[in-house]
Formats: sequence, structure tokens, C-alpha cells
Amino acid sequence: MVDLSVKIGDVTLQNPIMPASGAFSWDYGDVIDLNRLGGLVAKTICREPRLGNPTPRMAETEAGIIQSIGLPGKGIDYFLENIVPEYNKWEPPLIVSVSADTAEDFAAMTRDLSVDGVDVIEVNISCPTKAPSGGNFAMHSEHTKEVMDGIRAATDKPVWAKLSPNAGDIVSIAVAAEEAGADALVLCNTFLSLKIRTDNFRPALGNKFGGLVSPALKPIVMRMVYQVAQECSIPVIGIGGVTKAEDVVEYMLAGASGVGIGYAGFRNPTALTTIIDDLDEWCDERGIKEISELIGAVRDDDIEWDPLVAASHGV
Amino acid sequence: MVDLSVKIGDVTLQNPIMPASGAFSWDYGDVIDLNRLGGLVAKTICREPRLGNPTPRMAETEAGIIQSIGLPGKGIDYFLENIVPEYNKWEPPLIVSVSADTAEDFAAMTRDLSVDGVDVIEVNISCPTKAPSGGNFAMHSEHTKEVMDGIRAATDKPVWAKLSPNAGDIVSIAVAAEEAGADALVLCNTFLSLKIRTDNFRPALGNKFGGLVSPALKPIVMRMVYQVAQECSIPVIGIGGVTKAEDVVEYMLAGASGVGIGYAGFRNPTALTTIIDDLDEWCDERGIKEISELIGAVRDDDIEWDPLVAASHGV
Amino acid sequence: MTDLTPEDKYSAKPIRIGEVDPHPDKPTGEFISIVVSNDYVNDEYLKMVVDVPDRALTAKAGQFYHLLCPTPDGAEVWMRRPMSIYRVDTGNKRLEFLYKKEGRGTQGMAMLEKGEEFNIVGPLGVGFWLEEGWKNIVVLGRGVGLATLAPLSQLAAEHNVGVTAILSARNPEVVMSRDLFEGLGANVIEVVDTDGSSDVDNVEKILEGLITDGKADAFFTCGSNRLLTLMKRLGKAHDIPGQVAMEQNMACGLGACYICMRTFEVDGEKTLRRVCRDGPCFNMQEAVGW
Amino acid sequence: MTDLTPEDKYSAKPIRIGEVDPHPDKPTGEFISIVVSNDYVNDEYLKMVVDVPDRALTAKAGQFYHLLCPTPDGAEVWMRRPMSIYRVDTGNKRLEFLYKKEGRGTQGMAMLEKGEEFNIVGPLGVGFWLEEGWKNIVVLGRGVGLATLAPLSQLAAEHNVGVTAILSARNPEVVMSRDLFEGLGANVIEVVDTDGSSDVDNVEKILEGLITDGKADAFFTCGSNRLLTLMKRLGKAHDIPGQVAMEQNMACGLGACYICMRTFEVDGEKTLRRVCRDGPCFNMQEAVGW
Ligand SMILES: Cc1cc2nc3c(=O)[nH]c(=O)nc-3n(C[C@H](O)[C@H](O)[C@H](O)COP(=O)(O)OP(=O)(O)OC[C@H]3O[C@@H](n4cnc5c(N)ncnc54)[C@H](O)[C@@H]3O)c2cc1C
Ligand SMILES: Cc1cc2nc3c(=O)[nH]c(=O)nc-3n(C[C@H](O)[C@H](O)[C@H](O)COP(=O)(O)OP(=O)(O)OC[C@H]3O[C@@H](n4cnc5c(N)ncnc54)[C@H](O)[C@@H]3O)c2cc1C
Ligand SMILES: Cc1cc2nc3c(=O)[nH]c(=O)nc-3n(C[C@H](O)[C@H](O)[C@H](O)COP(=O)(O)O)c2cc1C
Ligand SMILES: Cc1cc2nc3c(=O)[nH]c(=O)nc-3n(C[C@H](O)[C@H](O)[C@H](O)COP(=O)(O)O)c2cc1C
Ligand code: FES
Ligand code: FES
Repeated sequence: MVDLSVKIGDVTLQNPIMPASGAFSWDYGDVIDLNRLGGLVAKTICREPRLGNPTPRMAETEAGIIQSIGLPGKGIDYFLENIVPEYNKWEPPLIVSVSADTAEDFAAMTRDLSVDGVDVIEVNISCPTKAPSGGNFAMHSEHTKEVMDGIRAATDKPVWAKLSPNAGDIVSIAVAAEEAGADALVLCNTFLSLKIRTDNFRPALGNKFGGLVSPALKPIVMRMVYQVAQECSIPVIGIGGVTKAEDVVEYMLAGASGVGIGYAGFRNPTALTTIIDDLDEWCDERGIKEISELIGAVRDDDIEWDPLVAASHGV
Repeated sequence: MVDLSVKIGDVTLQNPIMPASGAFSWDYGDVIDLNRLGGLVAKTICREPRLGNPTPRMAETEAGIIQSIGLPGKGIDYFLENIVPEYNKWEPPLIVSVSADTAEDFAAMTRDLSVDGVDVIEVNISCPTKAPSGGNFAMHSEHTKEVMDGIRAATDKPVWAKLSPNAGDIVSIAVAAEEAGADALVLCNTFLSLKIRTDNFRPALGNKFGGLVSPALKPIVMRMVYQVAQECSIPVIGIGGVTKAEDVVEYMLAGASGVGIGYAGFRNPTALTTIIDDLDEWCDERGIKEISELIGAVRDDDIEWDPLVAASHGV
Repeated sequence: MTDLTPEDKYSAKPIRIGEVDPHPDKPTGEFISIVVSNDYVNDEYLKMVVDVPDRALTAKAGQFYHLLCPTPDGAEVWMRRPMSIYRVDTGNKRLEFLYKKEGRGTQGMAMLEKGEEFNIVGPLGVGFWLEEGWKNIVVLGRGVGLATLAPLSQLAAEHNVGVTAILSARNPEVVMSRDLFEGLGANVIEVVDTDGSSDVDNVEKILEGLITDGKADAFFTCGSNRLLTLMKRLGKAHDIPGQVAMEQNMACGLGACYICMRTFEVDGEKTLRRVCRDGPCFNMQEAVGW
Repeated sequence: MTDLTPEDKYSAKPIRIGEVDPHPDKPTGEFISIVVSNDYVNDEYLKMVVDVPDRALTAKAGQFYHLLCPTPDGAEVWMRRPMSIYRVDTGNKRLEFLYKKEGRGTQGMAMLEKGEEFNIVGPLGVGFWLEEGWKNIVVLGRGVGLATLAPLSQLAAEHNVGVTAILSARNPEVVMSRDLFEGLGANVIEVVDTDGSSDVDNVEKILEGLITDGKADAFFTCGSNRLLTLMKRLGKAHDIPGQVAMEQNMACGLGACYICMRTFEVDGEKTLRRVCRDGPCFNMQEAVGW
């Protein structure tokens, strides 16, 4: 028996597998047993009810989709009254995700969400289609610091900061979030993208821009997780392109303590629970007793840097 | 007959199709007729002979490859004496690509490369595995400005600045390059990435990090090309994920005046000339007489921004 | 190294025929169906028949399945494609889909051959419903909309409700589903473009006749904005309730992603609803045409 | 919309059998070959025979083709796989490859069936060469290295050069290429692990014997570092020239990308060379073993 549990700060997850915000809801309980997941992650909520972006909100690309949903929802009051109880019917910890347009409202919303039934507050400071200072704070370390300071002061709940792959220097932003008191870092949100249809010369999405979601992006996020895990001491959660147990292992080797999964659950609603099963088996076959051993276990301390030596080692 | 020619500043290309630096050499003349290409783009050259990075230099990923070559080469003297004449056996303009570790050497090398037989100098200020101020200047607008100022002062040849998709604010960097006098902007180099093998827990590349090359990335670069073309008035060349004529059309609609092609030429050495043929046919079928009509022709001025109206339009 | 299979790339535990169902009580499942046949019914439309595990047979009229189509061009079809249940054949434990070959997904679907596996998720969404007191309903559809409406004839038959089905098509050859409707006792009226009988004016006359004859306790439609607009207008004028099945492109199909939004008007106020979970079958008077 | 094919995703104009060759004088081409057979020769190795357009037949011993393998797992095989020419059959206009089923690429290759198309680029690289005055050469190979060495027997036969081929294998059953070497008049010596005859010591004795008998004007090897090291040592001691075919993973295969580097030692100085263009066949004394 493998111990799949991981600790993200003070929160213990029974396994490192979580859905990704916005790509999941309790509706998935129609297909799989949600009690098996490491955590339940709600769709990002905003203060006021929002319709979201114009349709089409999704289009297929070469290797995945671009999407632009626009954070639709019924607002925070409805969320607390109806959606939190819906998730609380299940056992895994509830991670709520929140977005706001100003640092003040971010803090206020975090405070308002700090209620029983909410275990973790994930702050989505990286909505790709928003301006750097209006919801996409994670594009700059100063904005990150500012918004995270307010958030930290507003709650005693664990706060996880979701960062943006569109930022140029992910490490400085991660460090800013850590210094402001984040309990964990979630890497990453989606890649700002554009698809233009060659049949009618129009953008494929109603919102013009959208976030690219594709298994192909995993190596980019893997690099970010690795870089951030080297510099920060709080846990990192890797999100991007996980479709199988080996992907979870790879993220953990790079330094992640857990993963989030979006696309794979669209393709196969049984993906998340299957990955948990496969992860268990993968560890078992290799005699790994505690999956947490894998965190940061990449073997990169004895790389052969002399090209003349390396290229004599064969294929 | 379609006129496929495009103007990049003062340089006229017979068609918008060029190879991408580092993914091409005159050796491709063993398979295709290089005289058909819009331009010939040489591998980035550095001042001194360099071995490059330790092997393995390439590994397959979910949807493409990561690679880290490390700019090997025989140095600028050998380049001028042997490689420029090799390319000059063919007719299309020669675009040489150059990299240096300091702004001073960048300027000096640009000067040294400003010889007969060289038509354009592409400055690779975006080598992904280098530090922001040591070859990867395009991570910051100030570094970009500084290095480009020196380069501009050093030559009268057309200078194309190759930018990095790893930068957070591509527009500010493009603007900096334009203000410093670049004649065109080349978007983009590769995405800094990491792959860790789950069989031996080691990085898949000898250099640990590498650049991701994948058709899947095209929507990200498309967004950058669009954003930059909106803000800058010098021509843009789109590079990333072009594998077919429609991809060229899409880049042009977004604002590009030409494209560079890497991966597709590895997969199919006949790709570049085939794309030229297909592009000709694509325009012909639609009655497009001059391909330059497509530049920036995306129809995005009458987007329906009201989600209630948009979502009543059907699928 | 053991041989690789597509299962090495994506993780899933779809339920297979004959296997123990780990979640027999859940409303929706990921299933491996086996293609029994997949043939053209005319130039553009195909009918696919698949063997399915038991739970997949719980699908109701108007519900849909979300289909993982194979690739026609080497690149993956990244998103599932929603497809209405055309027929649930509980006796043979089979499902049927009637579909039009359009883009990448349906072209991939058309490549599937007898004996091949086809991963399907469902049943999904809110189907059509029959209300107390409805004795006769009118079903009006065109093209692939008929695939969605066809199971209504079965539902109605089970509830002893009479059905008049008006099937609209370009020409008599492409009128589909006639057998399915007739087989379950529906009164079928064909209208076609070639003789002008499918004109809105003529269809309106037919509908008015049915209303006069007391054959129209409720209206059902799908697939044509022209026909929806007509039925909405007549329904409003004559106070006849109705339902319409709507379409929108989808990702999750389960209600989580908010990609599949369409506009509805409720008490004079416009709002967005999810086609996959709030529908695809909606109160016709609330649907906003396109 | 017309039906999609994989050609809609990637652009290429490979030359097909019977088509006019647009570049008859170019040394390398992208070709569509047609699989004639693709069978296991033992548990791990397969031999593929393909029909090819004329120009593809210009391949020489030691040169290779770059193969666009189909996917075994749904994801594309993103890079071509280099594979030596095992035999050029000019009479039947066929090429043969002998290959070991390893990872994704070769697993995909093993799936190809008679009649299927296989996109190949080549011939590529510097092959083996015979120098004036060589009357007898010794070829020493193991496993898949023999695929690379086999065409040497043909080249030697054409130049009236005698060949002694030492074929090393795990057990007598998996000794491959015996027929190919013998058919062209080579003297074949089998050494196997099961009776210890493949031990370096024994192979060294055999080589010493051949040197003494004047049968070793040049050495050729491929595929085993142990055997390369042995031949290098003996070659150096007895002043016998030699060639070795090297391997490295590749992208372009044409010399452009500098991915396929291996270390060589020339005049006491180490340097890197491209396997695809500077090789794959190199002066044995310059090759650095692994
Ligand atoms: C609830 C529901 C039931 C349906 N039932 C049927 C049916 O029984 N028979 C049938 O032929 N068709 C039906 N459709 C339409 C069917 O889903 C589309 O024809 C199909 O998705 C087209 O995919 P494609 O790849 O062939 O086309 P493409 O145009 O290449 O698809 C591109 C994208 O747009 C989406 N898309 C395109 N057209 C539609 C559409 N009309 N509805 C939703 N998404 C679309 C695709 O799913 C895909 O994501 C139904 C749609 C819905 C929503
Ligand atoms: C010039 C040359 C000639 C060759 N001739 C033959 C031959 O005739 N028969 C034969 O069985 N094999 C031959 N090989 C080796 C063959 O290329 C590899 O076995 C094959 O590439 C493995 O691919 P894979 O996807 O099955 O394995 P994987 O391990 O999944 O491949 C992963 C990556 O590593 C590369 N790679 C792995 N092993 C090798 C290798 N030994 N050499 C080069 N690249 C490698 C692959 O091309 C791919 O890019 C030759 C190699 C070279 C360079
Ligand atoms: C339809 C959709 C909606 C999303 N909505 C949100 C959201 O509301 N909040 C958020 O933080 N991320 C959102 N994301 C991003 C995902 O949480 C995740 O970061 C991304 O999908 C990458 O993971 P994947 O490769 O496993 O899909 C959304 C993604 C998708 C596809
Ligand atoms: C093997 C390889 C080597 C490369 N070397 C260089 C280089 O020397 N200089 C440079 O500016 N870009 C280099 N690039 C980046 C390409 O020019 C190009 O930006 C990238 O491959 C994206 O285009 P693609 O998607 O068409 O491959 C290299 C790419 C590859 C794959
Ligand atoms: S498709 Fe996801 S909510 Fe409807
Ligand atoms: S594979 Fe590109 S240089 Fe050898």
C-alpha cells in the first residue's frame, strides 16, 4: 500500500490529484466518485453576478483548445448559500477560487469567503484576458505583492495563489506571493492566445482572445514549476497538460506537491480517478511507499556539462 | 497569377515563406530548390567557435520537441569566408542571424557582418536558455533598447530583431526594438521548457532546459503577432507552428508580412516549397491577386460584445 | 518496453459491455460502445448503431451523448461531439445515432467500422417531457433535427399520446425518420422544398389545421430557426406550450465549463443558459431564435 | 466541406512511384515508399521491404534513410527515425530495412502492413568507403549493427574485395544476416554468447588470426562499443585502417540542426561531429567509444 497523501501547508490531501478551477463542478459526481479526489476546486467566483463572455467560448486548435469563458457566475452570495453546501456533500477539502478587479475587493472577497465549509482560498490573480492590474495581477511582481498583502491580512484560511504563464519572470512573481504570505503557489493558468479563422477572417472566439489549453504546454509549465520550486519554500501545485499518472510523477519530480487537471477531465470524465489508481500502481511497482518522496526528486545534480564528454556517452 | 511578393522594409521577398534560423542550412538544397524560397536564413552565428550544449540536444514531448543546441558554430571568420559564399550560390536574399553575450559585441558583430552578400541581419536577442542580459536581451524592454541602439548604430543593413515568447509584455519589447530602429520584428524564438524522464528521474536534455517547438504553440505566437502588429508600424514576421498554407494566411491576417518555418521542414523537407505552391493556389481560388492584401486583414472591428446577443446567434 | 497503445496517453476507465459497473446508480457514464453498423442513409447523413453496456440504455428522448470521435486527419479531435439519442433499442441493448457528416468530428465518426470501439459519455442533459393532459402533440423538424425529435414518438407511444410528425426536407428522397415515426403510430406529414410544401406559409397552414382538429396540445421542434420562430408565434397566439432542443458547441457536456451558453428570455429578461445541463430541451417560449 | 486527410495538416510533396521526379539530380529526396512486407525475423527484429521510386535506389552502403513512422499510441511520432539501408534491390526497385522494435517510432513502424504508404527521406549521410589496395576486409557486428554493415558485403563484392564477416549474437537462433553475407561470398564466422565464443578475448583471437592470414586490410564495425574498442585497439597496434558507423538521435538528418553530435578525437584533440552529415560512417581511429 502506497501512501498517496501530500501536505499543502496545513492541509492534507489524500492524494495529489485535484481538478482545475473552471474545468470542474460537483456535476462530475454524476460520473465518478468525487470522494476519491485529493480536493474539490470550485469555479472562480466574482462578487457580482456575471454573464461572462460572448460565444463562441471555445475553439479547437492544432493540439487542444482555446477558451474564453469570462468568469460567469451568480455572485458571491449565491455561491456561499448554494454552491458551498453542494460541494460540502462530499468529503475532500473544498478549495474555492476567487477573482476581483481591485486589490481591495480581492481582500474583501477573501474575507467574505472565509467561512466554515471552505478549506482553502485559491486566489485567481491570473485571469489571462484581464489587464495586469485588474484581475491579472500575476503579470507583475509589484501587483502580486500588493494584492497578496491585502488578501493575507483578510483571512486565516490557507491561501493558494494561482499564477500566470504569461508572466515573463515567473520566479519573481512566485517570490512576491510567497513573501506576502501565500501558503502555496498554483502554476499555472492558461496561455493568452488567438485563433483567426481563414474561412471568414474572423477571430474564432467571441472574446477574440482566449486561453490555450493543451497537453503540449506541459514542458513549459514543468519548467516554471521547477524554477519556482527551486526558489520558494512553500508548496507548488502544477497545472497544465496532465493526462496520465506519469505526468503527475513528472510534476512532482520537478518540485510540485500536487497537480490540477482540466482538459483531461473534459476528454475523459473518468480521467481523474483513473490517474489516482494508476499513480498508486506506478508507485507500487517501484516500491515507493510514500508518494511525497517524489517531490523535487529530479536527479539533476550530476549533469555532465562538458559537451565533449556528454557526446561520447552514446545515444 | 497571384503576386506572392511581400516587402519587409526595403527588402522585397518573392514570397512570404522563409526557413527559421537554426532549423535550416544550404544542405536543404539536397532536397528542394532553394531558389524558390522568400529568403535564406542562416543559423545564428557567434564570434568565437563554440561546441554548443551537451547531448542529448533534442527530446520528443507530448506534441513536438524540446531542443537545446547551444549555438554551436565555427565563429564569425569562418562564417564570412565559407558560409556566406555557400548561401550566395542561391538567389534569395540572405538573412544572417547573430548572437552575442554583450551589447557591445552585438554591435561589433553586426558591423562585422555588414558585408556584401549579406542582405539582412537578424539579431537573435532571444536565445531562451541565456540570461536576460547575456544573449536573451528580449526579456526586458530596457535591455532590448540598449542592445538595439548599439546594433542600429553599427550598420546600414536592414536589422530584424528576433523576440522571445518568454517575455511577459511582448508589446513593450517590440516597441523598444522599433524605437531603437529595427526594420522588422521576428516573433518568436522558442518557449523555455523542461522535460523530466520518469524512468530515471533525469532531465531529458543534456542542457536540462530547452526550447519547446510545437505546432500547438501557434495560437500563442498568433496572439503576440496580432498585439505587436497593432502597436508597431514596422513589419512583423511570424514564426511558430507553421505547417500549411492556412497557417501562413492566419499569421498574415494577424498582421505578419512573412513567416519563418522550422519544425515543418524537419518533418517534411519538401514542406517549405509545398507551402509556397499551396499558398499560391489558396489565393487563386479566392481571387486574391496580391498576397499582401492579407496583411492585417483580420475582421475584428465588428465583434458582437454583448454576450446575450452573441449567444442568440446559434452555433 | 511493452507495446504502446492510445490508452498510454490518456487515462480513463470507461465501462465495457459485460464488465461490472462500478457506479450502477450514477446517471451518467463513460462507456465503450461497439459499432454494429455505420451506414449512409443518404448523401449527407449516416446512422450509427452501437452495442452498449446496460446503464447506457437509460437515455431518454431529447438527451444526448458526448462522443470521442477518431481523427480524420492525423491530429486529434480534441473535444467530444454532442449527439442526440436517435433510438434506444433496449431489446438488443443498442443505441442509435443519426448524424450529418460535417467537420472533423463527424468525418472521424463516419470512419468507424463494424466491431470498432467508440468511447461515449452519457446520457446527458434534460430531455423532452410530456405534461399531464397532453393527448396529442405535434413534432416539426428538418434535417438532422429529426434525429433529436425521433425518440419523442417512442416516449409519446409509451404514454398513449398521439403524434403528428411534420418532416421537412429538401426533396422526397432525403426525408428521414419516416419509418421510425410511423412505426410507433405517428401520423406523418412530409413537406419538401421541391414542390414548395415546406414553405413557412404552407407549414403554418398545416399547423393551424392541426390546432383546429385538436391534435396540437404541445409543439416540439429542433434544428431550424425558421420553424422555431413559426411554432413560437403560433404557440403564443394559441396558448400551446412547446419545447425546443437547442445546440451549442461544448467541452464538458456535464454543466461545469459554461462554454455551451445560449440566450433565453424569461419574464421579459434575457439570460444565458447551459445547453448541456439546463437543456438541451427547453421551454420553446423562452428560447431566443437565431 | 470535403473530407479531411492527414495531408491537410502537413504540407509535403514527396515523390511517388511512377511520378515525374522534379529533381532527378538531387542527392536526396522525400519519397512515398509502399510496404511490400514487414515481418519479424526473430523476437525483436523485423525486416521491412518497400517499393520505391527510382532515385531512392541510389543509396550506398552505410547511408541511411529518415523515416516518418506512424503513431503507435495516438500521439504523433514527431521526429523521423534514422535507419540504415539494409539492402538495395535495384532489380525489383526495392529497399530493405532491418530494425529492432524499441520505442514509439519503431513500434509504429512495426504496425505498417503490406500496401501501406511510408514516407522516407534519403539517402542521407556519408557511407562506408573502400580504399585502393584493400583486398580483404573484416566486418564485425552485433545485433542491429549488422543491418548497417550488411550492404558492405555487396559493395565489397562489386569491387572484388574479400569479406570476412564476424556475426555476434546472443544465441545461434538470433544470428542475422548470415544469408546476406554468405550469398555475396563472404566468409561468415558466427560467435555467440551461449558458448562463450562471443567473448572479447575469443573475438580478439579470431581477429588476430585473420590479420596473420592477411585477411584484414581494413576493419568495419557498428553497434557495439565493446567491439569498437577492440577493433580500434587492434587496428592501432597493427596499423589497420577502419570505419565505424555511429548513432545519435536526429532532427533534420540533413546537417542543419546540430542535434546529432558525437565526440571524435582528431590529432589528439576532441571535437564534435554531425552523425547525419559528417557520418554516419567515420574513421574508426577518430571515433570516441561510449
Ligand atoms: C445536444 C445536441 C445534440 C445534437 N444532436 C445531433 C444529432 O443527433 N445529429 C447531428 O448530426 N448533429 C447533432 N448535433 C450537432 C453536432 O454536435 C455537430 O454537428 C457536431 O458537433 C459537428 O462537429 P464537427 O466536428 O463535424 O464539425 P466542426 O464544425 O468541425 O466542429 C467544430 C466545433 O464546433 C462544434 N459544433 C459544430 N456544429 C455544432 C452544432 N450544431 N452543435 C454543437 N456543436 C457544434 C463541434 O462540436 C466542434 O467543437 C447536436 C448538437 C447538440 C448540442
Ligand atoms: C545512422 C543510423 C542508422 C541506424 N540504423 C538502424 C538500423 O538499421 N536498424 C535499427 O534497428 N536501428 C537503427 N538505428 C537506430 C534507430 O534509429 C533507433 O533504434 C530508433 O531511432 C529508435 O526509435 P524509437 O522511437 O523506437 O525509440 P525511442 O527510444 O522511443 O526514441 C526516442 C528518440 O531517441 C532517438 N533514438 C533512440 N535510439 C536511437 C539510436 N540508436 N540512434 C539514433 N537515435 C535514436 C529516436 O530517434 C527518437 O528521437 C540507426 C541509427 C542511426 C543514427
Ligand atoms: C473551460 C475552462 C475554464 C476555466 N476557468 C478557470 C477559472 O474560472 N479559474 C481559473 O483559475 N482557471 C480556469 N481555467 C484554467 C484551468 O484551471 C487550468 O489552469 C487550465 O485548464 C490548464 O490545465 P489543463 O491543461 O489540465 O487543462 C479554465 C480552463 C478551462 C479549460
Ligand atoms: C533545432 C533548432 C535550432 C534552432 N536554432 C535557432 C538559432 O540558432 N537561432 C534562432 O534565432 N532560432 C533558433 N531556433 C528557433 C527557430 O528559429 C524557430 O523560432 C522555432 O523553431 C519555432 O518555429 P517552428 O514552430 O516553425 O519550428 C531553433 C529551433 C530548432 C528546432
Ligand atoms: S459543455 Fe460544459 S457547461 Fe455545457
Ligand atoms: S540531425 Fe540535424 S544536423 Fe544531424
